[in-house]
Amino acid sequence: MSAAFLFALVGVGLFSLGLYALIVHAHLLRKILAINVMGSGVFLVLVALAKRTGESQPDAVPHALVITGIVVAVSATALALTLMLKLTAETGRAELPEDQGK
Amino acid sequence: MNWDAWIPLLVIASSLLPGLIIFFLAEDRKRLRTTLNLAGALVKLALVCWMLWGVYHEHHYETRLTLLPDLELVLRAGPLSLLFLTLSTILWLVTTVYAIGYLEDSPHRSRFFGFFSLCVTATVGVALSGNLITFLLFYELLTLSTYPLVVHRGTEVARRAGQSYLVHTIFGGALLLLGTVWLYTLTGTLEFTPRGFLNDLGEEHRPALVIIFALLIAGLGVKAALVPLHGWLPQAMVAPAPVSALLHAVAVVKAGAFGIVRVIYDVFGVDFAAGLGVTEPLAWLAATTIIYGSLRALFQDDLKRRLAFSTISQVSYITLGVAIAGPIATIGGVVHLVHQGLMKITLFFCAGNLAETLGIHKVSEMSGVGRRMPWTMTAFTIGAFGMIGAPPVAGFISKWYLGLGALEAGQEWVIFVLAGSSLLNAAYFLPILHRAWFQEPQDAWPEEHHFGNKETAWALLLPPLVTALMALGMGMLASAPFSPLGWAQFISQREFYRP
Amino acid sequence: MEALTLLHWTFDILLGLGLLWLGWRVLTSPDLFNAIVLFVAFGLLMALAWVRLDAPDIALAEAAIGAGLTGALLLAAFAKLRTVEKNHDIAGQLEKGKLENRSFQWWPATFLLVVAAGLGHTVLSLPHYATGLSAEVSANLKSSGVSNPVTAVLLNFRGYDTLLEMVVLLLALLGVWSISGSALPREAAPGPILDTLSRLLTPVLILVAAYLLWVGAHAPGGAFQAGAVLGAAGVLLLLSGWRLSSHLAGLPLRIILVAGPVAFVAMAVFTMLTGGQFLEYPRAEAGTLILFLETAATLSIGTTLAALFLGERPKNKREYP
Amino acid sequence: MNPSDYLSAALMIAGAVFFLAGTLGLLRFPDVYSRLHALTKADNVGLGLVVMGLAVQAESWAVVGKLLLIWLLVLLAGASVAHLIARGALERGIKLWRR
Amino acid sequence: MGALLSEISWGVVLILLPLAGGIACFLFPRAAKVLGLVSVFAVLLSVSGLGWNIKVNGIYRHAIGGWNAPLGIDLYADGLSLLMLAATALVGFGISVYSADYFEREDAARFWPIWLLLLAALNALFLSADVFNLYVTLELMGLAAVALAALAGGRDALGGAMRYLLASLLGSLAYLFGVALLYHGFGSMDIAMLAVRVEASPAVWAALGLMSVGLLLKTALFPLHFWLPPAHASAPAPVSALLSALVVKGSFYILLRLWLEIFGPLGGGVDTLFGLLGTGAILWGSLQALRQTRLKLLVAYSTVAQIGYFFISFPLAASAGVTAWSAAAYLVLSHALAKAAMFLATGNVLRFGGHDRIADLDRVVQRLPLTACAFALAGVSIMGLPPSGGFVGKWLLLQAALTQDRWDLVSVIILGGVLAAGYVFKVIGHAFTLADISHESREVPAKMEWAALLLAFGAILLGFLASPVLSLVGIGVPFGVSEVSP
Amino acid sequence: MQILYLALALFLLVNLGAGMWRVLRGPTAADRMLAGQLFGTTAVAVLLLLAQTTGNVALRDVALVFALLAAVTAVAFVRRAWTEERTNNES
Repeated sequence: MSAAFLFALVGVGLFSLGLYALIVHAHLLRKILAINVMGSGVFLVLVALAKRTGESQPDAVPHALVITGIVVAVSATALALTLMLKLTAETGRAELPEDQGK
Repeated sequence: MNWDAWIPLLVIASSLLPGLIIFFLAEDRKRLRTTLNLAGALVKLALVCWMLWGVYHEHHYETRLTLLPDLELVLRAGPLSLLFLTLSTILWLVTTVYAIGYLEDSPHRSRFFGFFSLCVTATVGVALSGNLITFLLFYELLTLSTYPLVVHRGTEVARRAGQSYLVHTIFGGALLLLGTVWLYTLTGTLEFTPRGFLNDLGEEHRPALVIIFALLIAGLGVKAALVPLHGWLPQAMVAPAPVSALLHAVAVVKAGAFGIVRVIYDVFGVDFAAGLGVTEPLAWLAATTIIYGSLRALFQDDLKRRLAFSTISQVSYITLGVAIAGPIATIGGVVHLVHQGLMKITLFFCAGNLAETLGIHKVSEMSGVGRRMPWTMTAFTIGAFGMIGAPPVAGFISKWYLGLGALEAGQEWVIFVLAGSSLLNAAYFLPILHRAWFQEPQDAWPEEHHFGNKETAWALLLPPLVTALMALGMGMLASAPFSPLGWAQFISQREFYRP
Repeated sequence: MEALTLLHWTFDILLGLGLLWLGWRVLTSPDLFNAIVLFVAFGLLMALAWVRLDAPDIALAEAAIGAGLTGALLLAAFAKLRTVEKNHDIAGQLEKGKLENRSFQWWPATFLLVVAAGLGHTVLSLPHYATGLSAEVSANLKSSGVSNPVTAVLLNFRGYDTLLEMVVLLLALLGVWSISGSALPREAAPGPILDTLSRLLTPVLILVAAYLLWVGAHAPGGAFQAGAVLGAAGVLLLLSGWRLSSHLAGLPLRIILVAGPVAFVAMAVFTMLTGGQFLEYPRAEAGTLILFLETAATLSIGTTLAALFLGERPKNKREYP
Repeated sequence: MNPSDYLSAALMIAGAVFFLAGTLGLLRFPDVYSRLHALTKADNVGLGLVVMGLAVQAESWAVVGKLLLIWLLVLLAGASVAHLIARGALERGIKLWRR
Repeated sequence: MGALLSEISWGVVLILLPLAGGIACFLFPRAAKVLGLVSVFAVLLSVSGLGWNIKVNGIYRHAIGGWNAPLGIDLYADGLSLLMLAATALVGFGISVYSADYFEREDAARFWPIWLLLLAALNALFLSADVFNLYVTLELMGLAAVALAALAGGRDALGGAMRYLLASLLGSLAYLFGVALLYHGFGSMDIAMLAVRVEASPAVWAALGLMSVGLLLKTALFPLHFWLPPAHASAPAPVSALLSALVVKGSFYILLRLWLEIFGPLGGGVDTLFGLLGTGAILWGSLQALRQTRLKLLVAYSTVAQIGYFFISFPLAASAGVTAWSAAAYLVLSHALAKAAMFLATGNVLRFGGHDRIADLDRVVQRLPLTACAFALAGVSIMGLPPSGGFVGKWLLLQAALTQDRWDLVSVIILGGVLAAGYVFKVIGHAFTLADISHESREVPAKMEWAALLLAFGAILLGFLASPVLSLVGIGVPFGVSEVSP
Repeated sequence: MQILYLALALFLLVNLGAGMWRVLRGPTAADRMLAGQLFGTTAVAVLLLLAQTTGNVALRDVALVFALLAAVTAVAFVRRAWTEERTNNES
């Protein structure tokens, strides 16, 4: 057990938490937050395990991947938020049409 | 590739191309449409005659296109193919003439003739197929191209008839596909071969082969209207008369019957099939269908429905002939393919004439119609006598050979079926004839149209007369060279006598 | 030394638990606004976690994007959501951001416990030492043109990913512009304080962005981080009521938005015409070319992020005087 | 540990105490204005002390400059934001706490 | 000429060209239509270039930046990639021609850049040999698809797009988790290297699970298809065609590639599970399609059903690999053409009559014979009737199933065809019923009708091209050599 | 010295956790945001301390970015998200 595995496990936990919230919550903003938390979990796994080199310098490749991933995440979040707002403007509720009235 | 290889393709193209062009013609381009139709039919006839001559002089007409890596699309003109091919080519020409007259002013004629040509293309393809997958391809194409014809009238009844037709044929097609693929996985080939291509297959495959046979026959039996797969045929009567003629005499039911002949002769081989023990049940099924169809026909007042049930019964003669699995019965079955076509198309043309000219749809409305339309009813009478099996009309020849063949194969029960069926045929045709010729006409016909001083339009009258004459001629000149009987004997020889 | 290790462990465990707890609260707190604030705090802790994992480059990106811009995006969206809901006048339905906190659901929870356990087991089953590609990276670092390995991977070894990355941003913006249309709430006048703040902070942000861009070649930093900071400058300007003048909102703006991907495409064509592979920089000029690419990318990223924050296509006439 | 170490340690510990005070204020004070007051004072001073403590240890003047810049920025942002929040709160009618 | 063809690295061109085209459309919205059409046509030509190239030289591999895998990213194309690229270019071109008339000026400026970037994403996806790069392309594809799905606006389209986006993001994240495990377990992201290095371990199984779930979600395999019908049914017609014909194939391709190279050889019961889900998809999708009262939803559910066929190949591939995979490839290709044609035809119907209620279609489809014909021809392929691409695919699939006595799958394949006939003819029947000629609402440009018809015709033509197509797909032996001869 | 830096960082982390209570408690959005402000400052301090322990000077840049972006977030809150109506409630 080392910090690498500790944070990787935290990553797994965040991924699962986010997935739970994504399934359970109906509010779209909440779902978007959940996706972001999930993403952070995956990034954490990627980077934490890069620390297993046995030297002070961790593996740089996953770091680059995660930076790419963060940008993807913010792009997707922006698109999702816009979509959510527009949908709410149409329906009056920030929920998926099929979930409304449940 | 020499010229001979192109001819089967040309035969296909001679109806496919006019058909495709016709789709794009405006409704009112009647003359061009007619020209295209007739030209296509004549070109096809010429090509077929050319091939007849060639095959007789032992030319090989074969086209091969690669379809799948190990499977080819094969078009080949063998004796059996040519028999069916000639029939459908001649009848297409006749039916086209008839349809031109029949659909004089109805809407959607371009669509109708387009699909009509496609339908014939598919039938010709079925006839020329050199292996089972090619057969399957055209068989399904036939389904697709006849559906629009069945529902052509566009009424609610037509829609339901079309639905019923589809349910039956799609289901049948699926079974046929399954049987075909299965067979292919066992043998690695699907090439039609005299005496079949399964002889080398090991003993352990016999159960599978029995099931495959059942699948193929079931798939083909839908179109051949074997009981209990016949349900669509009487319903399909809502289609215009030329379509009924096409369905009953040329294309659909014939394709089914022809397929059964192919499967028994060129896929399984008669001996092999008999050895499997599958021909006898098939013979019984055919016999049942013959009796059942006749019985049902007895109680129909609607003329076309009566003819439809008659078709169910008559087509099964072909199946019966091949299922008896003897050389003489084979002749009877194969020749009936042609004979039944000619006779039945005559009857449908006549029924169409009655409906179109006088508005008569029911047997009970036919009193005295013989005096109003003598030529039509003469043709009808010839057809009806043929159906009953009375000499000298062609139907007699078929039944004669079937009976002889059954005796030769030691299946005496067939004689009773034939006799019973003939009696029933008489029972449902003779009252019609009696009513038409010997009863007083009614005060007014349901819906009369006048065509000058003729009894009806020439395009409507000519076709039934021609086909009736042909049926008569084939019966009387049965032993002439190039007669259907001659070909049937040739085919039977190929199957039963090793060179 | 013993005490130091203990402290390290305590710090890491507390940080990890804090992350999990915050993640949980973000997703369950009944108040939506609260959830957003907690999410910003969550980003903060994530940045600390990156630091603990020796990933300062990511920490920078997270500080700028994860905690900063995403927070601003979420807050702005939250505000618009309120306005929209108010317009729909569905009284009391989502009163003050309180949502019906759906009761704990057993089936998903059980399922996800199993998933988490399985994934946890998998993670623990991985070998305890693995060098990954670090050997290859350091072996080729010299010929990459930069000395920061993360920048080397991003702009050279896997520069193609970065090219596609720029396209992802562009696509998100295209999507947002294509979808949006919801009117912005009219901005109140910025007031003297905010005005001063933005006047002071904007140049600093731009300077910092330039600094991060420059330093990225040999130390943590680079185009993404610089772009994010630049984007933050844009956001601050937008928040202070500044709008792009109308004659710049058309083609000039679009050109800046695509400068990054265009630079990449140009580079790709250039490298291939000069006989190399796709994006194979000549070894000698690699550093310069990378800086050129990064500059274009920074401009694009910054502008795109700011445009994403604005959320709607800038109009060709001035809406706010 | 040399004398400068003691100095920086003392500064930083003092900073930490201010942070603690700020947090306590945030938790204990009764209304948004008093909390604001406590917080901005405490954490800015706290950060300042920590920065000073670190500056003592710094390896170069550049580092000292950067540290101070960071502190100044936090100060600026904190003050402005605190002002904005306070004004916003007043505008929205959040009442002052009276004993 | 030949030298020129093989000098140029067509794979790179295929990525850069639509990318540049998309950017150009974005910069010059007034010229978007022309720029878009030119770009898509150029892509079509480039695919031929690539095809010529790999036919002559075999597998295409391009080390980007001159760094070879594992440090760098490689582009890779074999017959399978070529098939997907060609399908994309062909269908994409057809849809582009259609879209040129479909979208008015304002919408065209929104549609073209996104569509070209989607095309770039798809090309990049089919050419990628790196699992993380595939993640990026997957995200690109997802975002572009969502943006397009939302184009129509309105409650249905936005709701569908939102659901699609969430499903898509979830799928990508699960996939990315799998990438993380593979990388940290085996130290590479290059598919070929992973293929050599992987051995059964928890990391591989977890990666398989995560990546499969993620990709199945994006491919919309039953029961993860919930997002597809609302998204595909509410988008503008060309977009529905793009989504159904191409986008779901992107994630399927990744799954197939990973399975062929990395996961398949490990065994395990996952292929059985895929087969079961495929069965469920065929039955459920077909039954739902039969129940629909709106044409677009019917077509969308038909996609759900047809996707099931792709997955029937997995359990069959164990002992009839080449046949089963060829079947899947052929089905993917012909479904792309046929489904695009169907959606475009539906778009014509909607534009002409202003509605797509199946019960009231009579007047509309009768006035649009070319469109009706396109729908019918596409239907032939979907039903799997000969001669059509769908028939070839089902024939191969049946062959693979019968050689191993998989009667369960045989009956599903057959039943699926019959059900497909049911829903296709539910629509076609209306072309022949009598209807009064009514006041039609909007003219349908001829190009829109012909685009649909030609795509459908392509699906039929595929029935005759199996031999050359399959020999092209076989370049580089993507499906292995474990052929079972009958 | 290392121990001191780390201990202080740890202390600030705990301090931050305590401040979390105010975010959860509210009652007004202003209170929550205020607590967020505290986090930013604390995080800057923690980062500076960690920079000193690990010797990784880049962390100061992280702290710098933090300081800047915290301000932007706070402005975003004041300008956009603070939509509370006039209220009469008091904690």
